[in-house]
Amino acid sequence: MAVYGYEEEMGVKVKLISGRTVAQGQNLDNKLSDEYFNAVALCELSTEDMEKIGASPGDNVKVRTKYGEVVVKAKQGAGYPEGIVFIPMGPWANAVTSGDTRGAGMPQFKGIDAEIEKTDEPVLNIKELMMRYKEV
Amino acid sequence: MSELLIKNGVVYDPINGVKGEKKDICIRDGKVVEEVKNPKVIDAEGMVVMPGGVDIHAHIAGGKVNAGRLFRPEDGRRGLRPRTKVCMPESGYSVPNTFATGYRYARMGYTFVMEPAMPPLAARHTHEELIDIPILDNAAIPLIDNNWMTMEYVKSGDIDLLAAYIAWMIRATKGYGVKVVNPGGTEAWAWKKNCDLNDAVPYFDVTPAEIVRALAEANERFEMPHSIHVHGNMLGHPGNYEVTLKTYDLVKGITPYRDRPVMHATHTQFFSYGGTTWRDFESKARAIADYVNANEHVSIDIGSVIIGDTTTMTADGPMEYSLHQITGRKWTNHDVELETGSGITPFLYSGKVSVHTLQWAIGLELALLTKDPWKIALTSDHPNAGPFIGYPILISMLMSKRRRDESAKEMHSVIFDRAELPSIDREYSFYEIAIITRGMTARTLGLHEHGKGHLGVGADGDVAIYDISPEERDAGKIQKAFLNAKYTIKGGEIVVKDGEVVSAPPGRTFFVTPECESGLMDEMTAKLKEMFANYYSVSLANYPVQDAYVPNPYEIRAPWRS
Amino acid sequence: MQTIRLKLKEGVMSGVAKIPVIVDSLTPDKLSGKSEAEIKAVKVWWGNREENTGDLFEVSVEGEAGSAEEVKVVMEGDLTRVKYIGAGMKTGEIVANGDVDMHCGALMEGGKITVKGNADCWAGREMRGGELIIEGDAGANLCAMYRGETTGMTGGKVIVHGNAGECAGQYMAGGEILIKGNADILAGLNMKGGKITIEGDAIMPGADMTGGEILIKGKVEDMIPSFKFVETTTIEGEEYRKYTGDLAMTEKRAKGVLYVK
Amino acid sequence: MVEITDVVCPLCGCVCDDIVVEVEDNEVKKVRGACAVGKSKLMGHGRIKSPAIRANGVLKDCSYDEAIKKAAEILAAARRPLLYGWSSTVCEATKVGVELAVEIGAVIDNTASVCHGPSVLAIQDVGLPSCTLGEVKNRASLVIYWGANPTSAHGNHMKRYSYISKGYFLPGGKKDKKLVVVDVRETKTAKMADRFIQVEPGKDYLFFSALRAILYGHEDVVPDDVGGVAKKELLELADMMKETPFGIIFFGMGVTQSRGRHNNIINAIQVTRAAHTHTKFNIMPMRGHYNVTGFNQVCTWETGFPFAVDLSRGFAWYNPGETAANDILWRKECDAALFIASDPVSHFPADSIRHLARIPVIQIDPFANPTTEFADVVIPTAVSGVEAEGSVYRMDGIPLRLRKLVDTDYPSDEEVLMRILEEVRAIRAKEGE
Repeated sequence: MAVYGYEEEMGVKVKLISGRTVAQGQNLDNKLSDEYFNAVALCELSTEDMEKIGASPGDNVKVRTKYGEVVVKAKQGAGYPEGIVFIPMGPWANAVTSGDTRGAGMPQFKGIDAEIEKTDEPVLNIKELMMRYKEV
Repeated sequence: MSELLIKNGVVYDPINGVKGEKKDICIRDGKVVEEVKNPKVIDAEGMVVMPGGVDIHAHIAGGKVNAGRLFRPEDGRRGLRPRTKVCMPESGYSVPNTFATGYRYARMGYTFVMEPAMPPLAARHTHEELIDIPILDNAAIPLIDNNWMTMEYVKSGDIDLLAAYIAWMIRATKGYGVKVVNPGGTEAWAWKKNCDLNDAVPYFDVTPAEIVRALAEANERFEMPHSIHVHGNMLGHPGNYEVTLKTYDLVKGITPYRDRPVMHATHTQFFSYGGTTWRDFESKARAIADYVNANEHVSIDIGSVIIGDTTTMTADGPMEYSLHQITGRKWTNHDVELETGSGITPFLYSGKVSVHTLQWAIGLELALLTKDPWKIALTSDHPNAGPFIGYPILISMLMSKRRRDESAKEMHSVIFDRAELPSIDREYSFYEIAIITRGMTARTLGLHEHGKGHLGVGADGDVAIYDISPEERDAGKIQKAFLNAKYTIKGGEIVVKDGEVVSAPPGRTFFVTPECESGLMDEMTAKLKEMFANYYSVSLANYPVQDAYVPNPYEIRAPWRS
Repeated sequence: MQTIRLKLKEGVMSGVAKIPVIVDSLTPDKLSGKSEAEIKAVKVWWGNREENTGDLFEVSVEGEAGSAEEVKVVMEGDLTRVKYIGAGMKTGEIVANGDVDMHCGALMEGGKITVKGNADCWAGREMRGGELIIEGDAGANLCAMYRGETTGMTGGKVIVHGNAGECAGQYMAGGEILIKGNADILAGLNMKGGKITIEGDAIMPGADMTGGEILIKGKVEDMIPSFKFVETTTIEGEEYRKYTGDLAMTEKRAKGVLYVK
Repeated sequence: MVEITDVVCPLCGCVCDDIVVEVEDNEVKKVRGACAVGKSKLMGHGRIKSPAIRANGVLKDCSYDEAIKKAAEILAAARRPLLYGWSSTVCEATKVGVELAVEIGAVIDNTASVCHGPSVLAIQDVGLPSCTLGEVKNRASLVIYWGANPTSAHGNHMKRYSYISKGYFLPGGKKDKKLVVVDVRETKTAKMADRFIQVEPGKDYLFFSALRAILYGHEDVVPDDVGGVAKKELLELADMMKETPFGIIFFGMGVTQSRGRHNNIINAIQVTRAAHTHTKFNIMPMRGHYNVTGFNQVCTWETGFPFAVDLSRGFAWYNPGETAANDILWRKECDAALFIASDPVSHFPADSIRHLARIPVIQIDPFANPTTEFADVVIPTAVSGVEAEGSVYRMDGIPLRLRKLVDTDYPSDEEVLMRILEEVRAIRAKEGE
């Protein structure tokens, strides 16, 4: 898997946050289902950011951080200021966060520097995503 | 059939009037018996033998104790001890983990501890921790004084309905009696206010004095083993001894159901202060002791200071806040809806500080000036004035004037100006120590009728054997002996040998079931349902403590006194 | 002079899991006067089991020492999961050749530790005296307190040639820290005494300070908004803005001093 | 059909205990009074059918005896085992967990370490002026949600306990109250607020410091803009806080998981203390799982420390940052892991979970999830609060007892752990011979 080393310029710079949603919560015991995939493998962004990367709701978006990259579905987010994107907490958000807790026991799940761009690459399903971890 | 014979020991069993006699103790199947046939034998030649210790007041379990542990990892690291074949790991000094609590008390020869402040809404929590305290038999007293229901009945003057509420509450919490902590003041604290004895509680139109008197009356409606257990108003305030004496006077004339006081006033050291500010602060132990000497309706425990760092915790929220403001140290507060509150803050008692020095002197003065040891118990209000592991220090102080003098010299010179301690010559005997750590406490709690605190035939086979000569007066040796018992026997089983825990059976939980007329209970319950439906955040159905939380129960029934 | 070489055996860290080794028993004062065989028998924790030093380390001893002061312990091999190097040491010298794990020099009272690489979190935690030199980067909580305590480093001197992680010098009460690189967020948090010098940049330094002094030669990002500007002053020929704070701790307690360019 | 009232909800830290459930044919058919998420939990999902052991990369069904024996062998052999999860199970299971951790010299940690662990660290620095939720319901005329979005995560929180509920001193409910929301985005909760304050990501710390300075009377030093918030807004918020007779801050992972982490919470608590010099002010973490608090309680009274406890040396060593689950995994320290009632593979960063592909993993859970993909031993259990009873602690520390609503053949978490512990002891005894 490619690890972004700031050597190449990519899409639009944003801050990535993650958190709970109702649909995510409803499928906590149901994670291997399509419902969970649909609830969590997505990225909510503002109209402005959507325009900047030339995407429409339903398009695939690649989110890349220092720690990795992941492809998720773009979703129109209500209430987001420009420059903040949200992926519901779960495996897709975690694909681009770091486990280094820097002496606190808690990784930083919110406010991660990220870049986003529209992509034609597919959104990996949960098993495919898991396979990726097993390879490394 | 298991049998144990403790022979040749010098026995101090105050409840049975045994004052240091060479006497054998026989135990069969956990109980003291006349004789045994084929026992395991412990030779206690030249050693001091006492009933297992009974602590009348120590905060060992429940929400605020655990909040104290949780927010003090720095205290946790001060008591680390690895697991052994029979013991779980220990941690903590002033707020030890549950396992350490059981082991350390057992090492000191104690076999019963009263948790004196159980918030009813969180009673399950207290019981869950009690289950995890090995060895010790235990009980917990629910807080019933700042409750809205209590105040409404105090206001309407309906003592019988108040008694019904008490009965319901003690049963719902699997509790042991009625605890009072800063009556009215804790409710006022929900608005960041406090109450003196005769102030009206905000919105409730009753005074703390009325609450105390009404609860004492209601408590005596039943054959309750224990009196009301009172932490009054204005704890820790200079000049509070007058409030203290007025509080004692409130219950004078109420007839107790049996030969015991009507009020147990706890950790009296914190209530025996003279002066008007911390600057002219002085000891008023003499005034308190004089009152206790002259009256029969009040018993006290000393709440004596142990120099060093500790964790203070009480349902008296405003008191903890003022302490936190003095020290600037971390502070946790937890107000409990419709019932009570709590505050917790670490505190360092230093012999270099005048106020602390006087506090230290006051606790000891109370013990030394109260003539009849049957009226006074040894406590440190663990962990408020210091952790229980410091009891052996207190015992050595009470038994040795020389040790007190040596300590006084090391402390702030204020002790020679504003305390009486340096001029008191009295020294406690082993017999008197046995009274204030066993006999008095068991009797005041009514536990002597249930096998605790004595070694008469039929008593629980709870015995402490200290490796010390009855003639010994050396304070250092006394302290060492009481810290690590040669043997502690619990229900006939050796749990400590040579200061080490060798077995850790579970303890039992004692609780009282007050029996109330059904008519009164129904009338009270109608009101209670309303309270739950509108103001509590839990359902009435989920409130009472289920039997699962008292796996080793010992029930004491308290019939209604007609 | 005596040199004790302790080289971590390759097998110790070659498994799938890198299980930490705890070596606070291997300080100059504790090893002083011991023969090679005795050193090999000193116990160290490796995970949940105690092992002989000789089973985990190649041990060699050169020279003689009249006292612990003359003992130098040289640690080699993969030390990235070797914790508590020099913890609690009172005298003598330790040189660690490579990156070291957490708690290096924790509770150190005297002597000197040189880390020829990076040191992970809690280096110099609750340090009381002595000298700790980290030639690479330091992790988070450099010279800080233990959880719940209100005193971190009280004495001694620490030099970090690289960058320092979050909360360097938290609750520091005395001693000196020199960070030649950048400091991550909240350097000098709750500081109450001593001095921190940061030659590079810092983020939110000095929050909740009640005493002590922090000097930042580089840029400051996200200055804490509750500091009070006092005056402009010159230090070593450079102009600095002097602030006192942190007023978020109340005025009575806001006795910390922050120098910012 | 049987109607069961006063059911205790096993979903989030609200632990609502007024749910009504209808059971027919030993199945939950209807749920009333729960939020959407709680209802979904009570209604149930597809289950792991059988214990299984992985062989040649594939999970193969086996008996409970075999799975438990295998799990015990893995744990007894491990030099640095990790026992993690515990937030969606009952305290009785946690107690056995601690005993197991002591027996095998493990590190034991719960999901607090990726949720409100930072809040615990903060409490250890400054304490926590707080109260039970009923106090909020009866008294709080100012409710502040900070980095918390209860409409998504704690569906009934506002209705039962805070802004929307009626109380003794606030009989008018929300008419008598003010709601303030501070967040980096305008959430659904924010849309309901009387006042929404939008702060830049990672700038909460600055905001708190400024607010404290203002509450202590030093507004003069505060700059015009703090973390993207105008000073005027800060001053107005401070006034609202000073004027209410009883205020409360509820904070969520918006503050615990962003830059500053536990230090943000220290600062939030310090804000509460500063406000408390003017009036009664409280603060409470919005704990996520229904018993994440319970694990912390049990672990504290049993070991002295609330989570991330390393028992490898026989005594308890507590140091999140070193001994929390993410630390152990990211640093590749553990050589075996047991996960119970949690799904770290979904909720830990990728570079923490990669290590799991290389070590033996045991999973105890009613439901299959991504962690199952990494598990070498899978042991299904009863669903606590539906099929098994036990103690749980609400976000405000109030203990409640989960009910058993339907019968099951699945063993409880406690039972499975007890059997593993006994098996481990048997192995140890044999080794000792």
